[in-house]
Amino acid sequence: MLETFWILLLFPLVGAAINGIFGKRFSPGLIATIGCGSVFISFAIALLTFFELLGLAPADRAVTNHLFTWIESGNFVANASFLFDPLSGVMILVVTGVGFLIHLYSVEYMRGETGYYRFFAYLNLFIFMMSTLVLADNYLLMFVGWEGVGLCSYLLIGYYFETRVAGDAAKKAFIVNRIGDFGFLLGMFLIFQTFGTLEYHSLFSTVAERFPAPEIGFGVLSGITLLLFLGATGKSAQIPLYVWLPDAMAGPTPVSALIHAATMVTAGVYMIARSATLYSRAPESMLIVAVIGIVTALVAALIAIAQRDIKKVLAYSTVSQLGYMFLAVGVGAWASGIFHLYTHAFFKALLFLGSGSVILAMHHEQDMLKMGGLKKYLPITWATMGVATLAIAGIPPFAGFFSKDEILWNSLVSGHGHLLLWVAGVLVAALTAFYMARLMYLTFYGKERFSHESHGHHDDHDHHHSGPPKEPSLFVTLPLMILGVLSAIAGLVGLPAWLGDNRFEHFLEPVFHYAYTGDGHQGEHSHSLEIGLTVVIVTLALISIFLAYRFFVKNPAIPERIAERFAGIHKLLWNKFYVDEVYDALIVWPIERISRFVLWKGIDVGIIDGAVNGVASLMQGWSNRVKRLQSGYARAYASWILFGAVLIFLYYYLAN
Amino acid sequence: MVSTTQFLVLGAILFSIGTLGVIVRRNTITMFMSIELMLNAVNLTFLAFARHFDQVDGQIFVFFVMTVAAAEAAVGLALIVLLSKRNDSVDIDQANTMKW
Amino acid sequence: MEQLVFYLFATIAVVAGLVVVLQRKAIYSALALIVCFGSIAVLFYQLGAFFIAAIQVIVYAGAIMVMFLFVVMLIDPESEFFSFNRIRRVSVLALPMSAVLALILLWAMPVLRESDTNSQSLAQKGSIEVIARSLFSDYLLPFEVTSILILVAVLGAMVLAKKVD
Amino acid sequence: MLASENILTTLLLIPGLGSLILAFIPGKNHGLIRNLALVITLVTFICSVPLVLDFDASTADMQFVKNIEWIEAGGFSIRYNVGIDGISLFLIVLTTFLMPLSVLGSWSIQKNVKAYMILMLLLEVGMLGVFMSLDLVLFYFFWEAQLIPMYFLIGIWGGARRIYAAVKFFLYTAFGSLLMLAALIALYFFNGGNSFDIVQLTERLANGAVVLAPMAEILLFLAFFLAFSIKVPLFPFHTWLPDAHVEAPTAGSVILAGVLLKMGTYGLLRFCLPMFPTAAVKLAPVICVLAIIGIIYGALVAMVQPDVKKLVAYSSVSHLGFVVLGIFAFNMQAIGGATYQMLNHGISTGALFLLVGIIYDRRHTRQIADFGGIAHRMPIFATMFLIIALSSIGMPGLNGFVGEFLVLQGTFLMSRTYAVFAASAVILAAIYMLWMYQRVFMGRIENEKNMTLQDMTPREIIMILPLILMAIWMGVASPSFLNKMDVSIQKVVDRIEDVRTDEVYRVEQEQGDALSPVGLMTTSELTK
Repeated sequence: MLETFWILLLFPLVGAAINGIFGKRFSPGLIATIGCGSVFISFAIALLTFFELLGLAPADRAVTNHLFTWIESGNFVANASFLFDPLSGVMILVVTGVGFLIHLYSVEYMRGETGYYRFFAYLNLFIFMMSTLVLADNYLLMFVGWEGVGLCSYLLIGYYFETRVAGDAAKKAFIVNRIGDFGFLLGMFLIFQTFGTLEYHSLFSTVAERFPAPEIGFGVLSGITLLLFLGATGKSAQIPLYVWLPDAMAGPTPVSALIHAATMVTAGVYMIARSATLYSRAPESMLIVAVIGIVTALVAALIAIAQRDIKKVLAYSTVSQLGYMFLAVGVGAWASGIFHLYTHAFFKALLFLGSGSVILAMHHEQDMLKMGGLKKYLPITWATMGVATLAIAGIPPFAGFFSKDEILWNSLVSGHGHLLLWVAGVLVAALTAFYMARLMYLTFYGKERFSHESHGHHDDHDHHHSGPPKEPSLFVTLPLMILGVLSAIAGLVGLPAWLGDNRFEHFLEPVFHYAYTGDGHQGEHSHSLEIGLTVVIVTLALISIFLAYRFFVKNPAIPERIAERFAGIHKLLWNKFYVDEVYDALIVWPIERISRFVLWKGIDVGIIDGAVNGVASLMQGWSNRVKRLQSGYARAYASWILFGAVLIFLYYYLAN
Repeated sequence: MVSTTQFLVLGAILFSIGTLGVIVRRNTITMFMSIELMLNAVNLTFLAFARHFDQVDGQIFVFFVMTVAAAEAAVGLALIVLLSKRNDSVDIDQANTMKW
Repeated sequence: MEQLVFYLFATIAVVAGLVVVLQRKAIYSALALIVCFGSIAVLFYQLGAFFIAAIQVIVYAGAIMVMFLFVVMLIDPESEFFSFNRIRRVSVLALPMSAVLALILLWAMPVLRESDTNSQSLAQKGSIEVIARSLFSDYLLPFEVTSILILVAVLGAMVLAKKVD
Repeated sequence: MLASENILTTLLLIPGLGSLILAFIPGKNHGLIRNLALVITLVTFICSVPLVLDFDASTADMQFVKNIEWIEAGGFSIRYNVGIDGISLFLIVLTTFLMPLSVLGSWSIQKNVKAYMILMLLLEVGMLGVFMSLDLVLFYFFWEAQLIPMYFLIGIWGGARRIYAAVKFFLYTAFGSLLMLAALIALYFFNGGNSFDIVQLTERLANGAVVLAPMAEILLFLAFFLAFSIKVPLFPFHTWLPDAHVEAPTAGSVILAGVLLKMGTYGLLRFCLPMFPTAAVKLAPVICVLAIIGIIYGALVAMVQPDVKKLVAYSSVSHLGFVVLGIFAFNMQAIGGATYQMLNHGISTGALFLLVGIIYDRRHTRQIADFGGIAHRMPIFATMFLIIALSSIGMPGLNGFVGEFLVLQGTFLMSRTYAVFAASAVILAAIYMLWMYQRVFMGRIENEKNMTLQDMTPREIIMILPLILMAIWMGVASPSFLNKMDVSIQKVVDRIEDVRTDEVYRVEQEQGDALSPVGLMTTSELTK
């Protein structure tokens, strides 16, 4: 499979094409079979390839499939060729694996929708684009996937295009992403100008050659990395471009799970890890990445606490977790970042799918204050989501614990680490445990705050039965259970140093071969310090969960009192720090107004056309005056002729 | 012998008189006659030069001018008749539709 | 003698010309014009253009002017008063401008050396034969074209005259 | 099939004679006239295919050349001299490719179909002639000749303000071309009154056989440049474009955007750069800034347009800004990208206008506010529109991206600042296109009239599908196009490089090496 692993890209593409073009006439069963089947085949191929890769010596674990030359002009060449190495291997497994489960989930979740075929076509297209992104062997091809997933995200967020919210959210997502892509593009230009290639391998070896040590101050590498990072903030919803992700929840829940939690939004992290060679030589950028990451994590976690919409909480949670990943890569812990990406994909996808299951059971009610006590109705959902919550909260031995622990440890001890980063990271961990516990308690515990009658706000979705909430079918619960198991055990591949060997990190090591690791401080610290810090973090998380239990189960009045007491802060958090409003007032509104009134009505119609038409009317004005000579009186004409003749004679007479 | 210059002076005077007539008269027919007068003034000049340079071409030219004048008179007078029927007048100022 | 004849007929021509322009009645103008043409014909003769002089009398004073008279009689134009009311500004200028024109033409008169005047062959030059020879050799094409012109003019006149209502 | 030297002439003759045939068909027979026009344009297209197949990509010389006497008087010689190189090859194919589609897009024309189709065919002759002429006078002849059919197409079959638009279009263009005419004649005399042969003239200017004084070169450059930049149109000469587009019938807009605008950029590449490289290098900063203003300005103004067609028209201003910027960035990527972008713009904007025409035929309005939610009623239409819109905003995998990317990268090599500003259009393009898409296609159907909309008919699908396939092909397999252009573009770039090196040398001589002049820096940056 290693020689032809690229064919795994074909299946989703073909699936998308078939469903997209002919799907309207297909039965739902056929559509679902094509949709899920194509992704499953891709997953199987990815798995096969992955195991073949494992059979190779670590240094040889990078296989390229060259397909054709895509763009060639002068000394610029971009190939359509794909790379399978440990990093892209992990990514493609996550993408196709989680992707397949979510496809499976959608079979039931989306049943009865009018655009069933459309949905699966988009979803398949997304898998294709995402695979392109992670398998590309050069930045330009990665950019194809990068934009492609943005497009699919646009299509899928706007899936319910008849609602205005969905349309707005889709557009916002795409445009904000485009701002990031602007940076990505410029980053690529700068790479090409400086190093003459966009192909990973030759680029990284050139960089390692030309920059044996990190650059001092703000140089070209810092420029490149910051521009690329701008792209990453767009795609991965970091400050300042995170605003689109919460809105993106207007899309169907499986989409939120796949695109806006597990895969697409992690592309930025993947990209930075991929560019480790560049970043590790640009300490200034590293610092910025880490700071942005942790600030985003903190801000998003704070906002998440005050949200009532179950999917909004998860969305901000995603932003926050992504911040963690950026913190990781920002401190040079590339493998830890990818490790968290990998575990996060499982538990966050699970959380979204679980919330989807809840939403389905609640007839499309998303407000957590109108839920409660669902545990007895949705046991499987409750159990799996519980696992995921423990995982994201960082409770051992669930997956999130290992990855988060790695990140926090590295943020303290790595060459780029700092105590402040660690403190903030721990704070975020505690907040995460708190808001996730809040979500669980509000949803599954306490009083039932809903009636058993119809809750449907959306009449057109009212194909589900009214009555008490009940667990959806196996199509929904099976993916939940599989993801639940994965959320529980996936972390075991990356045990911390004091527990054994971090196999995940070692596996990824060849990818970061060219990354600069000169002055790392790792290994100087004792295991006892690491264990001690871990205990602190876990304890904090447990305390947070307990607090949440007190607040939202034992004594529901407390949060209300707190909210009243700190009304200002609560309002600020509830309104997400007014970032959308600020962007609107500072950027969107002025641009729109200036374009309309200054550029179009002012310059275009006013000045330029005004000048042109002004010349014309000037001409007209003059001819209006001059035309009076054309009086219609023949004698006047004759006089003019005479006058002219006299003038001519005079001229000749005087000239001689 | 009468000098060429004398003829030319006469021609100039006649021409100017004709011009004056074309401009000040409103009667189309009189205007027409003034034009004929101008043509004759020119003919006179032609012939004067023909004699002066001892060439026959001047006379030929006068011949042509006369032919054209005849043709012009035929069409022009037809037009005048037409105009007078339409406007009930030969006043040139009443035929002022040829303008912007 | 020649000078006398010249001045006599030149004066008649100028006076008649003035009458043409200044006379209020078109019929008088026409008659004055005939007189003018006649005296000009004499001057033509004096210039040695015998054939042209003959044509002047026959065609101009005869044919064309008769046509004018016919038209004058046909439409009986009302008497005209000098009035500048319609196009005052232009007409006011007409007289001075005509005067200026005349002055310029006189001033600009080429100074001709009279000795150059070649009048020996006047009789030959003015003879019909000389003209005919030239007309039917060098000027054959314009001559023929002229015939078409006249044909067209005749047709045009007929069409125009006929076309009323 | 055809002797290679006669292919180009055949291409001119088919639509030319075709229009003659149409002239003899009774005007009431609409169906026959339409079908015949379609067949004629299709045959033209088929005849242009051998150009691509037989094109020799290894030489920058003119190919398929036919050079015969046309007007000869003494030493004065105007020749019928046609031929193509890598730059004009695809523009010709683009023209023949778009024509049948625009004829298909004119099915809804009811008024005087015969005259319409005849004018369309004559327009094709004019456009093809511009791209293949190798004689200055012949070029000028075709340049002006295509103006007249277009004028009538807008003026007769246009919208409410068609007269204003047609006259504006005509005057703008004619103003430019008169300056060009003067420059053509001047060139003829600078060339020693020898010939109007473009290739020969370019060579003689390049090898120093004809030397222009610096001022003369700048003036000649400006005369040509003004003519072309009005046609392009470059900011601030662009205001004729929105009016002409909005008022023109669908096919008129397609041709106008798809081909006519390319004549301007083609002219820049064929005349301004190779003939007056020094002036081009000197004036490039100004031109680049104008192009960038056009890019951003066009996008911003497009954003707030209430009329779909006007939006697309302003987006053309933006896209063509990219082309001009690429041309004046003077390197392989940028000029290659610019040439590619010309084709892309022809495909995607042509398709956009056809699509707008489809909806206009149904609703007789183009106001965005009149639509909304029509994706419900017209899913195929919505999908096709989206694909084309994405191609227009440079989605990777579709054609627009390749051109835009190359242009921006080439520009980046020349000047980072320019590239940063130009690249911001990437964002703006997404905004105006998607915003419009959202308002037209998404949401609920608010307007009762939109409830009865019918989706695309087979004819309309056939009309759009080739463009979509082309957009995908050009987005994926760009080398099949770029490789054929490479050598010809290289020749232009080399010419500019020669001048730039000379210039640097001169500056070095004058200034010694006390200060490093700006020109030196750019060149050293390039050679790095």
